[in-house]
Amino acid sequence: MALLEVRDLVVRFRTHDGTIYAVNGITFDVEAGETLGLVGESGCGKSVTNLAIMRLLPKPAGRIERGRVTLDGVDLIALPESEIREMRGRDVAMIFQDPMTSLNPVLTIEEQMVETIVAHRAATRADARKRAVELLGMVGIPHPETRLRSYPHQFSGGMRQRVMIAMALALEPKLLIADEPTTALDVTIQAQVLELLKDLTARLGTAVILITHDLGVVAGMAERINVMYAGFIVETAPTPDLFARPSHPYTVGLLHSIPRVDAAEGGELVPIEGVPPDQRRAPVGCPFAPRCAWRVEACWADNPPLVPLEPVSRLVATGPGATHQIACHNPPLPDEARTGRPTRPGFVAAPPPGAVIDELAVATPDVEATLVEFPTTDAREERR
Amino acid sequence: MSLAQNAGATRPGESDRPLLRIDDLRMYFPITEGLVFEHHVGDVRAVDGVSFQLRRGETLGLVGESGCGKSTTGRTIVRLYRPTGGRIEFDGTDITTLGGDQLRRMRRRMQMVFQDPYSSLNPRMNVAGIVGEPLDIHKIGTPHERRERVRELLGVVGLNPEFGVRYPHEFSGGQRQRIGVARALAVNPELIVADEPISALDVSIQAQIINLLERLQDRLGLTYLFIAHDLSVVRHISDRTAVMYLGRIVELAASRDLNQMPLHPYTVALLSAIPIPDPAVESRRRRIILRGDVPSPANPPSGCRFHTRCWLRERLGNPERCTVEDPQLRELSAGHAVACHFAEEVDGSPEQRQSTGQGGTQAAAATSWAPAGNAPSAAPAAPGA
Amino acid sequence: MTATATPARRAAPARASRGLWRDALVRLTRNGPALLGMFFIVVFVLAAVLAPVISPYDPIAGSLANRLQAPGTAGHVLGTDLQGRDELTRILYGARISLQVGVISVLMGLAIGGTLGAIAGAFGGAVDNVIMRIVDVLLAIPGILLAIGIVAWLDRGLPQIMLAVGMTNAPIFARILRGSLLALRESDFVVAARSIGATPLRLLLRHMLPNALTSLIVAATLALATAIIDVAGLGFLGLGPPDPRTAEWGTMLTDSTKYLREAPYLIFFPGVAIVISAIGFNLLGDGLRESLDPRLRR
Amino acid sequence: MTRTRFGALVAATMIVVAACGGSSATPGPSAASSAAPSSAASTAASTAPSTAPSTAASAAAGTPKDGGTLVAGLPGDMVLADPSLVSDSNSSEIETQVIQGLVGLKPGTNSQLIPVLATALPTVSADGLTYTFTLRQGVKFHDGTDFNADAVVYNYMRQLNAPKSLQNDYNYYFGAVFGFGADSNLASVTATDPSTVVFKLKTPQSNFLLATTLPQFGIQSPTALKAGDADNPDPSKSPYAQGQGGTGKSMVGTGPFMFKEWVPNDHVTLVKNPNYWDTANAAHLDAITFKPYADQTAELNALQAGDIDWAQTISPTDVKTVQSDASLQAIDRGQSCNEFHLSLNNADKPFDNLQIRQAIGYALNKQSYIDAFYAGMAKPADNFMPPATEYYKPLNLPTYDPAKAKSLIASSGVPASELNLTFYYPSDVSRPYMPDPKGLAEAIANDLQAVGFTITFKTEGWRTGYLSDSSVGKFPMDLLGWTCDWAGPDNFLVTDLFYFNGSKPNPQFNYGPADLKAAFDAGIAATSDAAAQQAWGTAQDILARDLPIIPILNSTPPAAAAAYVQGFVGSGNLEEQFNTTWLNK
Amino acid sequence: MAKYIVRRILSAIPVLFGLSIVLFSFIHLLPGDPAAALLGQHATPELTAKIRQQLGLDQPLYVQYLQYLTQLLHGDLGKSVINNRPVITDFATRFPGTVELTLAALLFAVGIGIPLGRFAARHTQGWQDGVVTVISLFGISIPIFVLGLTLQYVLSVQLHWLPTSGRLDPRTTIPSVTNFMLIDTLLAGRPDAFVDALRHLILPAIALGSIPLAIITRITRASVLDVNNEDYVRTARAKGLTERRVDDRHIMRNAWLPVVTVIGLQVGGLLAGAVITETVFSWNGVGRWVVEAIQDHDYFVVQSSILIFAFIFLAVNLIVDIGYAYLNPRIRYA
Repeated sequence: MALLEVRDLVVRFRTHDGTIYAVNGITFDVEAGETLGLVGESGCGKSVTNLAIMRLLPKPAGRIERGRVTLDGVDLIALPESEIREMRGRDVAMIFQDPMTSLNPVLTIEEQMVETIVAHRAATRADARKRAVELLGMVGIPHPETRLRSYPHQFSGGMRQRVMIAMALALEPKLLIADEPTTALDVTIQAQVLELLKDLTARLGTAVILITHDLGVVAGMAERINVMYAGFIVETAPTPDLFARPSHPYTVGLLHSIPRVDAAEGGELVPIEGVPPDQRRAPVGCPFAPRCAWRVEACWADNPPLVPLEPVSRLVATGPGATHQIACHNPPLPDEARTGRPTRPGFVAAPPPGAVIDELAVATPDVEATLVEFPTTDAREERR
Repeated sequence: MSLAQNAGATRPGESDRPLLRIDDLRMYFPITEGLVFEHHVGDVRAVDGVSFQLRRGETLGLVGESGCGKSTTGRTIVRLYRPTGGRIEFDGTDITTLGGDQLRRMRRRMQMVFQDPYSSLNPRMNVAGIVGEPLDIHKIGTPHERRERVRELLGVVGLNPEFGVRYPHEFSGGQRQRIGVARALAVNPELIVADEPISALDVSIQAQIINLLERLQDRLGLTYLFIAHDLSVVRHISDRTAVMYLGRIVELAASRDLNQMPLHPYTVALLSAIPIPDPAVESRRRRIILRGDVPSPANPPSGCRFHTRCWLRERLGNPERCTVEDPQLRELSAGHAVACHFAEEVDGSPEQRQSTGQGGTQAAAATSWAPAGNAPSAAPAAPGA
Repeated sequence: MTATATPARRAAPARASRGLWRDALVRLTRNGPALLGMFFIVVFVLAAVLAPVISPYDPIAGSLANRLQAPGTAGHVLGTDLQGRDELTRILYGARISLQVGVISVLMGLAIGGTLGAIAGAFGGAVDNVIMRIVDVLLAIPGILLAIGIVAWLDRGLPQIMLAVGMTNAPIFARILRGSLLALRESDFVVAARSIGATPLRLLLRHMLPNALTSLIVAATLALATAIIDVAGLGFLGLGPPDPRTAEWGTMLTDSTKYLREAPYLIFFPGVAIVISAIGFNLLGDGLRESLDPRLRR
Repeated sequence: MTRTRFGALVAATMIVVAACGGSSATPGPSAASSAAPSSAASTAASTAPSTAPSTAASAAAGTPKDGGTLVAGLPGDMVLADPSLVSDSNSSEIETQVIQGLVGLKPGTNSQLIPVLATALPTVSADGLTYTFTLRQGVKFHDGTDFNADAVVYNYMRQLNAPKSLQNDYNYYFGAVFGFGADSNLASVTATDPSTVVFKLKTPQSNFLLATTLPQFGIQSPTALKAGDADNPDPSKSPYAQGQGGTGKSMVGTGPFMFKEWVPNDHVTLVKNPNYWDTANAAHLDAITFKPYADQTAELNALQAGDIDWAQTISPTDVKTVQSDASLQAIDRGQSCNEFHLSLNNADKPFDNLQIRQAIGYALNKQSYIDAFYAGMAKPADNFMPPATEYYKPLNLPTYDPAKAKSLIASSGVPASELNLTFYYPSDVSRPYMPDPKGLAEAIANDLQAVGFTITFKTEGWRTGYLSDSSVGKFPMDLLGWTCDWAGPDNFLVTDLFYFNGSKPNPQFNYGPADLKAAFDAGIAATSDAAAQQAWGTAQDILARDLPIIPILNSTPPAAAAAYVQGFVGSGNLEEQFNTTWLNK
Repeated sequence: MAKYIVRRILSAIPVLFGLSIVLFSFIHLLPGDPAAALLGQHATPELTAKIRQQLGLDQPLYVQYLQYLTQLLHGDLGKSVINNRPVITDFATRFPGTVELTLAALLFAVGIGIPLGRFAARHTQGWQDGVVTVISLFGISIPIFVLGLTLQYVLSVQLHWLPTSGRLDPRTTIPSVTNFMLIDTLLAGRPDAFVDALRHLILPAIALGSIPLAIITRITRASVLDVNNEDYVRTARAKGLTERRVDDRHIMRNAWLPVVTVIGLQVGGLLAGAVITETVFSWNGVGRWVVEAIQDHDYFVVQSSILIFAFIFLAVNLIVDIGYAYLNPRIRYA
């Protein structure tokens, strides 16, 4: 039994503008001590997934419609509020993207740290304080004794994120959910924080779900990666497998969208065309179909399930030997993955059925076609 | 003059003159204090002595972390601020202190693309109005011509020309950024200052915009000052890259050189901090973890501004020179300038090699996977090459 | 794996493009409370405009013989007042005064406060400082006292009342507009327009004002509610229109307090009229706030 | 007594005084008789309409109980604690409980004189110039000092020689009745022995005794006056006038009640004088607290809620409410001592035209106003003074007849353009004779419009211009009235309305034919009843002939009290004594 | 922090200065001769001349203004033309009444508004929120005098539950020490009178407090909802804190900030409302005094009370700002 098991989780938001289909039935496991990367762009449902695990979806709009989440065999969704509260912070902790807004600006670091400890342990405030000092030292904050009395705004961004980490690890939780922990930080600070995170979780044996949009970050941090798109997991594999053989068109597209700092000069990026889907529509067919260069007729109508890339005798859900799975009717061939485009002779992406979908109106830049008739500049201007 | 004619061309008699020449540019923002009457107690030295030149048709990347002054440099160049000191020369004209109509006329020739596609478009104007506004302001063409031009511009940036009647909030981030680009193109500018044009966009959209900017440059002979915090993106798009730290340029080189042979300890650290989407590379890389945070630009350290965090200085036993003497930008090899007293020590160091993941014994062969057009360089850069 | 079974993917609805204003209007028409508010307002505007059509009676001339007919008396749905005039007619004509005074006073406030705020927000610096100190001075004087002072100073009369109520709003408008403008001055799209070479006037008129207007529109709508209440308050303090025959709600109510025990309905009806119209504008104002700034919606 | 019409009145009465002849005046009719209070009640019965409330006199059944505090509502606050310095009715009402004069009015009447601190009414010399008073013995002021002839002399001399700064603004009544210093008609006041005081006048003055009943001529403790710096030229600096220090320090008289404290704008408290000289008429109440109420509605609310026990004036339209409340009683003051009129400035067009004035008289439906605004507690006026005034006679003034009004307008020859009348009303007040000026103005305007006039309304605040502007003739047409100081024809016809300043008539109306002035002079100088009757009769006829203004009505302003308030005796001048009042609870 | 306070205090000076100019102009720009206007009914040529001289109206305007300013700085607010008492004397007796009333109203508004706002925020989708919204809507839509008269008529006149007007039963006499009824009754050792004073306070406080109540309710609700969406609240919940602690410590500590500012701004509204409330309830305070003074053209009283009201408004907002700064460490440690 894995530490965390998520089964067919469906989360929706009811808003004035209608229902938002945030997470549409995802299943994954996290093993104790493992680091799982959750990769995707904004709105793909990666943060919502984790808020749902913590039962912290914004009320009353967000609702878990379906699914099961167990931590150490305890069904988190069925748990009464008081017990899930007990588990938060103690068994599962979270750190968030923006350390400025994630710390309460009107409370001192001490108050915020101590309350966390006191909430779960029958510790005195003095003990809790001692522990807080220790934790701040552990995350590399100089002069923890005095810094404890500071307010969040008196710290730099990197230091704040260190405080957040110290707070999250205060009770040595089994699972740490790190939601874009470095996105708001500069790259040199990001390096510091990632290093710290890696180091500490390894030391404490904490399992981590690392949410990020940056494939580079997970490449160095995670043992296994789930790629999410539009509320679905579209590809999952151990990290080396995923990068060795990216197999979902979306994963391929992502890898072709960012220049690598170690890349040779030249080379054009191959962007994913179009825009992310409107989540106010119930997903029909493959959610990536409108932007996919490999789509076939079936993609429009039928959402492919997550299946092993190659036939396997036994599906391994977690760990370094987990099965590489994708949800795709027509996965790119390895060569195509390398070029980022379908290269099969004569292949044309299947046109959308019926009316043209709005998003498709965005075309590739039509530079060539429009170079002819630009109005001349005003002659009067030129004479001046 | 059509845009086509302008493309890649130089004006007669202007052949070798740089389009933009920045000399010792300084932009200080005063800090005032006082109970009743505010008085000047210091300056935030956002830009503190920046010099570079930009050739016609070239792309110069300006890279650095937040607060390093890169955006201020860009904004000062298009004269959104009046510089505290130094000189900005555009196409041979000193525009440092230009004002009024003269400045307005000059602004036709340099345009800006902004970071946040949401806040940089007036939500109360439709797209045609936004894109056509520069034409309006500079009274270019008849109303009909302007309308036509707007339609074409929308096509150029890959938007449906019929979208002119729509409003910004009806578009996604990437589409909005295209609108921003179209606006910048409206008056046939020669220079475009792109201030973090992709950092607010989703990963999958970033490539669309990068490609758009590159194609436009090819076709229209544009000159870019490309400002970003992401060295990989800057390197990808720029011919040359300048690295800024605390209001100064610490290293300026051809992008290829900079990446493969960084000579400033800061550049090395910066490169090493960038995660590479390749677990194989990542696993062998050793990052240089800089200590602490960037000091305040209101009170920059003495001597070399980087000395408080410099790994090299530590290695060299904290030479006093770093804290005393302000290193000037010096050309170490052709077109590769660096502002470090001990830049020679960087060259060939393991840190330099490791920074881009090329350290260690194995070469590219060990790389598990890489996109074709985006592959790591075949061999580790030869030191000093 | 299809998470949800929905019959078929629907193509994006082809819809006409619309600006934020039209968007806001659409949102407004979906906002129940705002619609109720608009309904009240429409009723009162119609009452004001159509008063002579609706009622056959003279709002001014009465007959003591016919005084204090109870509500429901034949021909007088709301009864008659102390002078024997039809109360419904007076209420209808009162809507004229209230709306007229309310609207004009708010417009005056907008003209004065808007100009001050626009100048302060557009120029900033010393100009801003001086104007805002003036605004602070005006704001420091409690509203009704300012209005009372102005009426005491300029004598009683509808124009004076309008000015007085307008002046209490002016500093508020000035502050709101100035605040929005200052924020907008640094916003990216204004900087963008500046970098294109837009003149300060163009920046103000095309970029800053249209965006600053939303908060001002909301404030003005809410100010209409307070204006109606303030005008009635001045009437209550005996500073209403000088002609005692004027059908002004506040004055009608106040004059009737003497006859509270004989004819409580003479207080009730104008009171209800004031409250309902104030509720109307408050609801509309809240609705506008929500629809003009969708982020506020919950 | 009401007054705030200083300037004009001063002038008026000075003239009156100067015009006085050399004959003696009769000091009031059947003066010294100690008639039972029932006579007041019978007067009341004759004037009160059938719906009128019971009079307090008839309610005063049973044996009075002592004790309790009466909370009395007044229309305004006391101004100063020294009656000699005040001229407003609120201060007078309070101070008349504490400070007594040599003579006073019989309770429930407006003109019947009784001796108070004098043992009897004075003896008057044949030339009407010398009044000799014999004073009561053993009377002590509230500070324990003795009341005697010296105290009387001190009080009169202090006012006669009042500091210049006080003369007009403060010592108004003294100025109005006697004048100050060398200009005074009062030649001397002397104490011939501790119990005898002799007043010598320069010219006969028929209103001398009636005027002396006012609290402004009450006798206060010289010791306390001196100690409290009462003659400070700036009363705001006088502890005495400011009511500081409480009993014996301020407002120190000889009356049944003693001053206790004054919290400005909140209340004035009087307490029973345990050593009152007139033991038979000592106060039943332990204390009275006077509370100011800005308007009658608030006052009635307070009465209904039990916050106060007695309200000086309620709106007549509320009498019904009070009567229907078993815990309350309405009090009819019996007879009217006021008049309410439509002022016309005869110098302005079209009021210079008699037919227009008469047309206005015919246009007004007086009875409808009485029904609507007075709950019947008023009578249409047929004279310029109330019926209870001496020498009153019916004048057959125009009554409601709109047709006649229209024909008079037609025959007047006044062009239509001049029929637009500017009509002033006071915006912020209610007076005993006009409980709802605004409503009355509207009703009157309505009647005038009905016969062909058009009306433009203007308004001013009562104290902030209405009175002063009206008195100098700035208004072409306005509403005004008068509550008597004393119930003589001079107080209405002359002081109130048509006084002359030299030969110039009151600028308020710009009306004053020579024959009217002659009649007034004769009336004031009259030494016999018959002569007076003759003179005042002539004056009334002249006024009826010319109809310079339109008298509207004479009202009997109702008071109200809790049902347990007993023994209160109302009076038309609204200045009642509370010593007979007791609480039946 | 100290610097902040000093700066904030100093920033009020130009406003007071400006105010003095406005109020000075108010008297001197009165239509017609100010002396005559001041005298009103008393106006005689001699008196007018005397007053002109007394007021220094024969001097150049700037001299007059400087004189006025000097007097102000010496605490001389002039004299009432009605009773000739120094304005400051009457003010001293009346002001506590207004303070008592406004404080009671504020207490009512804050004491009910904040819990009500929190309650509504906790039930945003439920009917409870709707009810609170309707209450607050009525609160801001009913003029004080309509509400006041209604309360008075129903609760006092008809039901006799509470006294109609005044500050204390007139039958009770207690020595005036502070002029705060609630304090004076206690000082006099009269708990019964204290209760009576409290009863007198209820209706006026409700009438006056209704608008601030509505506004505070709304702002509290909005603020709680805002803060509820903040990341740090999510953090607090993620730490496993009890909902109560999240509410009290994390949400309210932050939600207070805008509420505090609004409370400060409401003081202006309360002072303005006191003018009407005191008139309705015959409350012996500065508000009623101003109305009477305006009707009496007692301009020095008007001038001075507006100045004092404005001064109080500024002072309260100063205190509120300092309180805000204290509550907000970002300013406290700036």
